Amino acid sequence: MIVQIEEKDNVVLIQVKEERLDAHNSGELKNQMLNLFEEGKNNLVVNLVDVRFVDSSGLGSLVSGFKNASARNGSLKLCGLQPQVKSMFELTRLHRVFEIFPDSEEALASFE
Amino acid sequence: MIVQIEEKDNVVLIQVKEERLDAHNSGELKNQMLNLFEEGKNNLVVNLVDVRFVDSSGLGSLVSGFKNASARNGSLKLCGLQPQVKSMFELTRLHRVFEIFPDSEEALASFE
Amino acid sequence: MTDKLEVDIKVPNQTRYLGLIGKIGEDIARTLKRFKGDREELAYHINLVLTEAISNAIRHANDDDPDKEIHISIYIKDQKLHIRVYDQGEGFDITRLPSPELKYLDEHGRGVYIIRSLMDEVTYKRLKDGHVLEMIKSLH
Amino acid sequence: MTDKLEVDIKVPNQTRYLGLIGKIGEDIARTLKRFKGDREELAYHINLVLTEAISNAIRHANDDDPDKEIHISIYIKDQKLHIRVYDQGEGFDITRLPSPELKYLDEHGRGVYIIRSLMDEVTYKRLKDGHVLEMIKSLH
Ligand SMILES: Nc1ncnc2c1ncn2[C@@H]1O[C@H](COP(=O)(O)OP(=O)(O)O)[C@@H](O)[C@H]1O
Ligand SMILES: Nc1ncnc2c1ncn2[C@@H]1O[C@H](COP(=O)(O)OP(=O)(O)O)[C@@H](O)[C@H]1O
Repeated sequence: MIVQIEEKDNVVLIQVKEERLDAHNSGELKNQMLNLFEEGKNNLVVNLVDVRFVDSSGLGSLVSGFKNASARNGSLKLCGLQPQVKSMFELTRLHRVFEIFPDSEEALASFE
Repeated sequence: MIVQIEEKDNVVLIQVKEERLDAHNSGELKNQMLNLFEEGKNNLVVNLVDVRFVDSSGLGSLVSGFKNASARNGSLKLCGLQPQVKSMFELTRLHRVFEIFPDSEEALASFE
Repeated sequence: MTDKLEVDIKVPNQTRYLGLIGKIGEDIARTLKRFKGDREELAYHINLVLTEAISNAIRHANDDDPDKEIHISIYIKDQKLHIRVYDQGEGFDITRLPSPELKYLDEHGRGVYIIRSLMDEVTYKRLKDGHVLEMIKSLH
Repeated sequence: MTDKLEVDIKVPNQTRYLGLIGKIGEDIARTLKRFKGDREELAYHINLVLTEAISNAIRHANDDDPDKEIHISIYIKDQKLHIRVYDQGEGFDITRLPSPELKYLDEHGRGVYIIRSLMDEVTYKRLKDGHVLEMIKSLH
């Protein structure tokens, strides 16, 4: 899994550079996030702008990050959802769980 | 097969609006050209800019048009070849037969 | 002109082929002349249900054993798209899964729900040496 | 990690499925981990030889009869990509085709030449009820 990690103030921006986030690579995303939590970084933005396809285990890895961030008084927010990816959040009602922003600027600004 | 046909002075520009020019649709291109020849239109430019894939029968339809145009003292020229399509002309040595131009402007200008 | 087509795929019991098989499913969906709805949406859904069903077979039935094999069959019959995913496992009761709304912060448990939401008929049946999940989509 | 994969396709004896099968061939070529060369070029070549071989089977062997069937098998074995196209025809002598250079303004006669140029091994064999064209590409 290719991810690009950037820190802005106290927020970590994770851009998933894969066309698919699925049972083949979602475990790696989950681990990347666990590493960040261990380093005390609890405010995350996951940018999915390059992701064209997400399955239930991709959603599961984001739910895992969301729960861990919340448990540490941080938060995990999403941005850059393509229409088909967005429809997956709606189908599973997860759009009610996550804060979802159009792009990373707006997601980062929401932490200020 | 979707083609877009335009007349400029005494030259007919045929733009093939298909991703593939193959055994499934090359017969139609050949017939389109035969119709033009019957109308006395013997100077043709075939623009392949939208074509990503061509097989031997696609090449065959262009050879057919080339021979018919030449037999009528006209000519058939090509333009807009994508790299993979161009490599097909090289593999079959047909790049020595056809006059090939980068774009339709240059192909049309060559008739002046 | 009715569509007719049969594609059979065998791959090792490994998730690295999920993308390829999903893409083949998308290609097939995009080719269907008969389908009246949004063809790009259908392509996404076929990719997705293949991915969900195969991941389940790899993990839950074939215990992530990379030496086992996954068998997928995709075909069109009577204007319906049939997708079958064969596993070599002990099986499960597909009618007795909890609804995912009740546990919406679980990491798991959305796969079969997604398959059921997107396909018209879903059955899971015992075979001689394993099980088959059949998912059917009407094309008219 | 070696690639392992088997895809079997059956379609009616009609050219309208050429694009789909070519695309499946491209998808498979793009997935091959082992191949060291230009993967996009390989994808194009696999698409092309599939198209040429299937068109020949449809026209020359199965006489354009839309009720006949075409069978294609694509698999990886010993680091080689094997493509087989089965026809139900009388066959032909693949070793006795004229070289296409000699007749370069013919409309026809470039298909087998293209297949031979792009693949490492090409054979055409008699079977019980038809023939099979096998085309092999080494992946290392
Ligand atoms: N092919 C299968 N063989 C055995 N059990 C299965 C199979 N598919 C699904 N299951 C069972 O059904 C449960 C729900 O599956 P699913 O909704 O896909 O969610 P998840 O795979 O995330 O747990 C699985 O946890 C597993 O117990
Ligand atoms: N599957 C086949 N069955 C019978 N004859 C074939 C088959 N494939 C090729 N041929 C013969 O070989 C010839 C050359 O084929 P090819 O090089 O593909 O050119 P084309 O198909 O344009 O004629 C064909 O004209 C045909 O006579």
